[in-house]
Amino acid sequence: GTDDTPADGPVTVNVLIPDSSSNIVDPAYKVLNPEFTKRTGTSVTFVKSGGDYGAVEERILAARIAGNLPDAAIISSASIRTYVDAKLAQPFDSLMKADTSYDPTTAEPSLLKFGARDGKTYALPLTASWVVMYYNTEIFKKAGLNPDDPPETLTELGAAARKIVDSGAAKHGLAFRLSDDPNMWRLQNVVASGGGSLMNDDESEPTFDDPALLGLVRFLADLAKDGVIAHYDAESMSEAYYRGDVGIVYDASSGARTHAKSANFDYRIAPYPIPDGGRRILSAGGASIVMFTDDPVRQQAVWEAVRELVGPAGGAAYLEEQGGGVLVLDAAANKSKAKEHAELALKPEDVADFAPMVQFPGRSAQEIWTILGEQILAVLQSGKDPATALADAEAAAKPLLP
Amino acid sequence: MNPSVLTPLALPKPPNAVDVSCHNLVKRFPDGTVALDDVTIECPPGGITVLLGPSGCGKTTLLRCVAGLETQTTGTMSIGGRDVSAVDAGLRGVAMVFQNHALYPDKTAEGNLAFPLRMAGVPKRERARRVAAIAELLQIDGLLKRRPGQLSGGQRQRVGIGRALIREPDVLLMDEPFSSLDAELRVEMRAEFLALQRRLGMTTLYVTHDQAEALSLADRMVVLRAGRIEQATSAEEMFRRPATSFVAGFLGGMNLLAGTLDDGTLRVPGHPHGLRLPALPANGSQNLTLGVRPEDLKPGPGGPDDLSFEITTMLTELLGRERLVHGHLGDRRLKVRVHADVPVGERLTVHAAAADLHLFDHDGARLPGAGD
Amino acid sequence: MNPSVLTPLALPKPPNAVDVSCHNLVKRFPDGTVALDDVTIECPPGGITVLLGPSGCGKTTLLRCVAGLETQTTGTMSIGGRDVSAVDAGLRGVAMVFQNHALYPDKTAEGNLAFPLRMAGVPKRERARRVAAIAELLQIDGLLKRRPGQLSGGQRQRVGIGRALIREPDVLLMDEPFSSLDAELRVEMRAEFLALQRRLGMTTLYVTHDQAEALSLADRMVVLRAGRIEQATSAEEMFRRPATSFVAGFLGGMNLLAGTLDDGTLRVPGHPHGLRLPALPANGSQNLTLGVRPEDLKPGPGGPDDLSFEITTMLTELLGRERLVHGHLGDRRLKVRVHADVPVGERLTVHAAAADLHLFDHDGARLPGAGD
Amino acid sequence: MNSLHTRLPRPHIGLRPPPSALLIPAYTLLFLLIVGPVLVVVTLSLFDYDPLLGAAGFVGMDNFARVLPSDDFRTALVNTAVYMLLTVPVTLTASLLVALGIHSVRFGAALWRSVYFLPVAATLAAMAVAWRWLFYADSGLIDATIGQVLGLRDWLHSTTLALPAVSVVGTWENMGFAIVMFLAGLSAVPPHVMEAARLDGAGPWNRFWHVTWPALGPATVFTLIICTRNALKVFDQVQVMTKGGPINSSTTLSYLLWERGIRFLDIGGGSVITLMLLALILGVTVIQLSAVGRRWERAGTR
Amino acid sequence: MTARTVTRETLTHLALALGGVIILAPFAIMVWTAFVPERLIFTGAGPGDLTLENFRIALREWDWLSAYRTSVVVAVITFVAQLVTCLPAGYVLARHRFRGHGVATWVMLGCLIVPGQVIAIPTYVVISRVGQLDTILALVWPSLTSAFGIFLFRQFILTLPQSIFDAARLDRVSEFGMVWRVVLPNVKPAITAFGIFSVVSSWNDLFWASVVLQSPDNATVPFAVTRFTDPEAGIQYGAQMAAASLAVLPLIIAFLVAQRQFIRGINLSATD
Ligand SMILES: Nc1ncnc2c1ncn2[C@@H]1O[C@H](COP(=O)(O)OP(=O)(O)OP(=O)(O)O)[C@@H](O)[C@H]1O
Ligand SMILES: Nc1ncnc2c1ncn2[C@@H]1O[C@H](COP(=O)(O)OP(=O)(O)OP(=O)(O)O)[C@@H](O)[C@H]1O
Ligand SMILES: [Mg+2]
Ligand SMILES: [Mg+2]
Repeated sequence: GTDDTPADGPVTVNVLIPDSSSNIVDPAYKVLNPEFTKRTGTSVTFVKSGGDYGAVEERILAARIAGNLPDAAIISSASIRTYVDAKLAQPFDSLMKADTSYDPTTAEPSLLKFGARDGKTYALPLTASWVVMYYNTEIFKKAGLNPDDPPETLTELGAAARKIVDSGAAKHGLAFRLSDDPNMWRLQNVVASGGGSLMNDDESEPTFDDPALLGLVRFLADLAKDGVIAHYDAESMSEAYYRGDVGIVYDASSGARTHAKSANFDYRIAPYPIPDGGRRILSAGGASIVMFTDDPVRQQAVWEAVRELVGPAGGAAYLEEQGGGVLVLDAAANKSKAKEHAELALKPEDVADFAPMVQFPGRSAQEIWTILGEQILAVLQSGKDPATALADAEAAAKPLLP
Repeated sequence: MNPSVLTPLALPKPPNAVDVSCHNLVKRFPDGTVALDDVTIECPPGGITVLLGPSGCGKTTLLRCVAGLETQTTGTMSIGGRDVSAVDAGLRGVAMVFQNHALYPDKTAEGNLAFPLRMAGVPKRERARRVAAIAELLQIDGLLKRRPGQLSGGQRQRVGIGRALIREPDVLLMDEPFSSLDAELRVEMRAEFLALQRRLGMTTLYVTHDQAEALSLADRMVVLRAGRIEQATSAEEMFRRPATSFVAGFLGGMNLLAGTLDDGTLRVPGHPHGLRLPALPANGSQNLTLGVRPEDLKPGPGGPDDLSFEITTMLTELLGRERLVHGHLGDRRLKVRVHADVPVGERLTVHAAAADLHLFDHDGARLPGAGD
Repeated sequence: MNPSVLTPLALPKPPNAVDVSCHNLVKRFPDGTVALDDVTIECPPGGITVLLGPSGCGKTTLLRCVAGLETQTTGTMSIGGRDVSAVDAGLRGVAMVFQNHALYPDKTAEGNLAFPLRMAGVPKRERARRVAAIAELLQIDGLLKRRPGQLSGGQRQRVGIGRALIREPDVLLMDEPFSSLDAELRVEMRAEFLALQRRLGMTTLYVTHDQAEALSLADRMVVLRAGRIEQATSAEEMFRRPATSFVAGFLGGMNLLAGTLDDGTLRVPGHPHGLRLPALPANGSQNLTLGVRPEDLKPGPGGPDDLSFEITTMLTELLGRERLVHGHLGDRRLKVRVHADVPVGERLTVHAAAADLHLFDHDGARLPGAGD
Repeated sequence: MNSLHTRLPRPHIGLRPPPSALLIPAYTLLFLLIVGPVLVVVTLSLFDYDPLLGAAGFVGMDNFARVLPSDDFRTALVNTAVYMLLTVPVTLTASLLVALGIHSVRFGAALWRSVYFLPVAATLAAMAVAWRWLFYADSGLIDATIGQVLGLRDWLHSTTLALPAVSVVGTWENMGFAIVMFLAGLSAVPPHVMEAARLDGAGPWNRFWHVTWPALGPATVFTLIICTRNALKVFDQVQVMTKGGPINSSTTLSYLLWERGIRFLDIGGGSVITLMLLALILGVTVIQLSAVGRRWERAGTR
Repeated sequence: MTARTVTRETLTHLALALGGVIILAPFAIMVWTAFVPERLIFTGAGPGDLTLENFRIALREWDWLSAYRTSVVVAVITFVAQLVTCLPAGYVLARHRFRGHGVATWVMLGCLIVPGQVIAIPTYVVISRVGQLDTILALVWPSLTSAFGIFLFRQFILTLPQSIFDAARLDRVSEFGMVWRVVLPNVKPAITAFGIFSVVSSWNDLFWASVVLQSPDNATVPFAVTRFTDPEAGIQYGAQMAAASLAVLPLIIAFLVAQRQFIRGINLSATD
């Protein structure tokens, strides 16, 4: 704790939360408890959004219009840029610096980068999850595949998926979430691992003509044509997988708990297959906290809460809640769970390479993602030419940039 | 057969006239009210059976049971010799004029009239013809395009009558069909109805509160009282020889003087002298009720064989040509129909012929005697 | 003042009796029907004005206009000397007995009766007392817990009457209030109502089709015909000297014989000989209508000053003690009231006193003459 | 009679507040709660408003020129119309039949009322999951039954069948509502007229057509207009079942307006769609009222 | 009962049962799933596998009592406020003609068609400006009156016989009394129907509640149902279905109680 106890009673700050995501909010409830308030003089009121990250964003929008933004909010790490661009998110740097008892070096450096823009830290990640491959070993065996030797490249993945379908082991070889995947998380990862990017270097414009992207779309289209791949949205993807109708899914590491509970078959987790010749890059997802208040007293109180969340106590709580399916900012905590991370196909060198997702600039980011998703789906579902589709997406996206 | 209607209208019954009868009908409503209590009626086929009785005695309920709109609690019903106790209302071949008209609120008068014909699959032109005919008969031909809400009470009632008649049903139930019509129209309608009924020979059950109507229409007359049948006979017979004091009082508003018989004199409470009866009942009953109609009491002392007594006049009512004088005899009130005006609060001597006197015993049952 | 009611009941009007009057009332319905056409009526304060007229002539419409339920197209209305043409129905101090009862279907008989008192803020106990009293008066005390749907037609009507009376309103509008009651009860109710009305002195507008009721209640009698006033005067006067042939025919069902006058003889179409009139109208009108009431026609040739003629009988109807004989004279139908039965299809000579004859001109207006 | 002697206080002959005063509470609230906010939205359609930056600029009809010709808008318009045509007639007919059935049975009406009420009560979020399972490709109940007959499969992931799938859910949801309405309407059918019709020889069909149907008029108009409105502004069902997909194939106007106005932070564009949606519903309502509404309503008005 | 009616009754029940199966299918899935262990949800479970575990989770993770309390309070306030405002308005629109009648009717129809999402933000701005966020008032505010209710009552009041209004006017019932003493008792089935929709929609409304609610103590029942969905980790189906079952339970009970009002108690035949 800090030395300076506030003079006149506890300061109460509002933190907007995606309250349907118990994985994210429950540890926060647990850590920011009465004892914390007693110790720091900061009390936190959680403002329920009634849903997930999307609901949080709607609430921020309404509150922004009404002029009563919460003091802080837990948002998807992918959306940080939107609030930074809109100059709503306040930097933590001075608070961090002023807090002598806080040692930034205890933080995972790669994670600390998530909220960094223009040399300032606008957000701190609470959790970071990564994409892994879940596969149904029973289906693998039925298809004559070796569960101990899962596919590592797209070529291998394609072959395995085809084999699953051809052998009749399952209806589909692979499910790949596209349509409602915020910021095209899975797609971004594979493209990045293929050495590509969805944005240019100064992160000002989309680059949908990226060869890695085109390659991936072609790859998916090939599989889709033969029915090897299906289920492009979250619920259908996991439900089909749990039913045993799909052999392989790309899914979040933080879902490991749910998989363990819901899958009534033997499955394994492996690093996700990447384009041939590429290098696996982990563009992380997860939750971050941003601060909106510019009142110094409240900022200080927010910082108290944030520090608790991203510090050892919070870190431990998150890792506990998610069964090791995430990384937290506190490096020491991550170390203590290293074994579980390994089981989730995360190697130590991956941690160093953790990168934030890209986000398009300005307020139309979501629209651009949607355009891209729809164009790719058009390729997969209606056989549109991949290059044309991506060109169309880029053309449609351009006018939406600030 | 109605003995009073001896005109060309009284055609022989068409061969297809059906009989309607109820046996031991009991109707108990869910709240426990017994509206019909063991009613047995035989309606002459092709004739008109008039139901009379005080308000709430069960007339409507009886019609509704016959129609099948109400299910009797016990008892059976037959129409045309067939037991219809469990037959659906629509299949009994019965038409009804409802006390509250029950018109289709969204249909014009024309639509209401044509409805039963449409249901019977009568072709359009034929329908139009018959609607026009019945509307003319009922004098509503100018109103055919109006909806019930735009009609007066009497006009609605006539539409309701027309709707029932237009089908020329086997059995016709009429619940106070002319109650909202003015006297003139009522007489006209009654005559038209009678002509139609005689021509088509539908067996009719007819509820009315109008004595003239009852007497002029009834082939058979039934008086109900609190759900039970009080008397059932021809109109003439019932009027001439009411079986009970209740019927006597109800039909034609007979004056009823209850008293005790003492040596040929009827002692009436509150009256110093008794009434010397010109004829005595056969059996020696002590508690008697003497009945005499207002129109059978005439002013003046009368002859030696007449009953004669004095009343004190209280109030006179104009009835048209005549006046109804209310008076009292001891504690009893009675009414006299006279032609001239009489002063109020004075004494008036009246007399009645022995043949016009009716005697009833303690329980109200007719005693054979004078009037017979 | 009703000249025929000269009893202790005819108390002096209470001082608070209000007058009701309508001036040049016109009511045109949206579909163009003119239900009232320039009606002007003055109702005697505290008295009973009886409205008569054929079905559809506008009686109900007039009452509804007075009540404020219908807005007149033009014309004004005043109650108690104040112009109420634009006053809300609830504020006119008017109560009404509706032709169709209009009970609250969800409330019991008791609830219906008590409702106006509740609205007036009468305390509960007082309410109960008055409901009990009026229910007893109307003989529905045993039925207070029933809903309208569980009551007979006559019972509903009585609840409707009670609901209007219980408020003891300044102005009472009654639309055929006793039409569903049997004759006996109707007479009783009429007497009770008259007593109450005389005591409370509410100005009453009363629609009825019952001639006896009209004559016995009317302080003033108004005959409407197709939305216009045909005659408005006292009951006795109207009966004795109907102003038009329409009133004559309507009230008491006078026989009307239209013909042309030819040298003191009325020639009736289809009749070979004419009728020799005992008295001639003052002016020399050529097209005449002769009126004579069925009860004023007596069998037999009569005296030299009497009008006498022969009819052919067609049909007889039992009216109770008397019979109504329908016959024809040339092309005209007429009715005769007789005491004995007469054979049908035969000739019957009848006569009438000169004083009982009424003459009307071509347009139906009364001609001074014989009957006057 | 003697007990009737106390007279009531005389009413004052005078004026009362007009009956329309009773509208004041409701209409004050309507203006505050709905009309006012709608006017704000209408105004916003003329602005380019960036809610995050808080910057607004008047752009006149630019938003209209941008949104109205767009493919998204056209698709959503067509989808909305198709959705309405798919749901409203089925909902009304089926609900009326069910309500008549429930109304006609002597025993068990309470049971059936409850059964058909359940969908109304259940939370859509949970029901959406269940429906997704029913629509699950090949092994879901719908593919296994109707799908086998019609040869249709995997409705939710088909660009042609996703909208029909959503309309199945919409129909199912609205049926409970319509049934409840019709059941309430059936209690207004005058029983004595029904009896007259029975005696007039009208069979069940004619009794329905000539007595029940006219008496149901106002309830039918209500149900028709509400069901149409629900169909034209359908949002929840789309969001939980398909999120407008696949590829906009089930995006309705209401979904598009949410997506544009909220998710894409395009307040001006969203307002334009809002306006169009309101105009559309109002137009359809006017057409319905003038085509059948007045007539049906009058039939049941007493 | 004749053989004919027995047959007809049986056929009707059969038809209703057939429709009922379709109607109930999703509902049955919900209830069934609530009792199935998470692991078996997708691969099938028999009666022997059923468990209360999902309910245990749902009950543990959520303060149901407080949520029920808030939801009941909101539902009751909403219903009463809507009834109090809509019934008079519906009555006036149905039975009176006055200047502006047409306008009033069209305003009502116009308000009827506005989706809640459209006006959420302006309304939110107002509520937050007056500092009423996170209060019961904020929760009920947009539903204090309802164009739907006005329209519904108008339609049902149209079917009442005019004569009872005439009678009541002469009985000196004020317009206000007309609504509560004459209309109310005669439109009970309509009020029941309206009550069902009013209560159900406020009970199940998550959208507006999620806009204005802040503190967990005020959360309403639907929050409990969405609680088991995570954008990344997925849905806990069993717990969600158990929560959904718990959410709907009070509504079913309330409906069974309200059912009575549907039984025809009013015989309008006493008047034309
Ligand atoms: N709403 C209406 N629209 C059009 N015409 C109407 C309307 N109401 C009544 N009428 C017509 O106005 C005339 C007068 O009707 P009213 O009800 O006053 O007659 P009434 O004298 O009471 O007749 P009844 O003795 O049959 O009750 C009738 O011809 C009737 O058809
Ligand atoms: N649904 C019902 N429930 C209970 N009692 C009823 C019901 N319907 C009628 N009654 C009662 O049954 C008795 C007979 O009613 P009914 O209608 O047959 O009388 P009515 O002879 O037609 O009388 P009116 O001449 O007044 O029309 C009455 O006392 C009435 O109150
Ligand atoms: Mg009756
Ligand atoms: Mg009338």
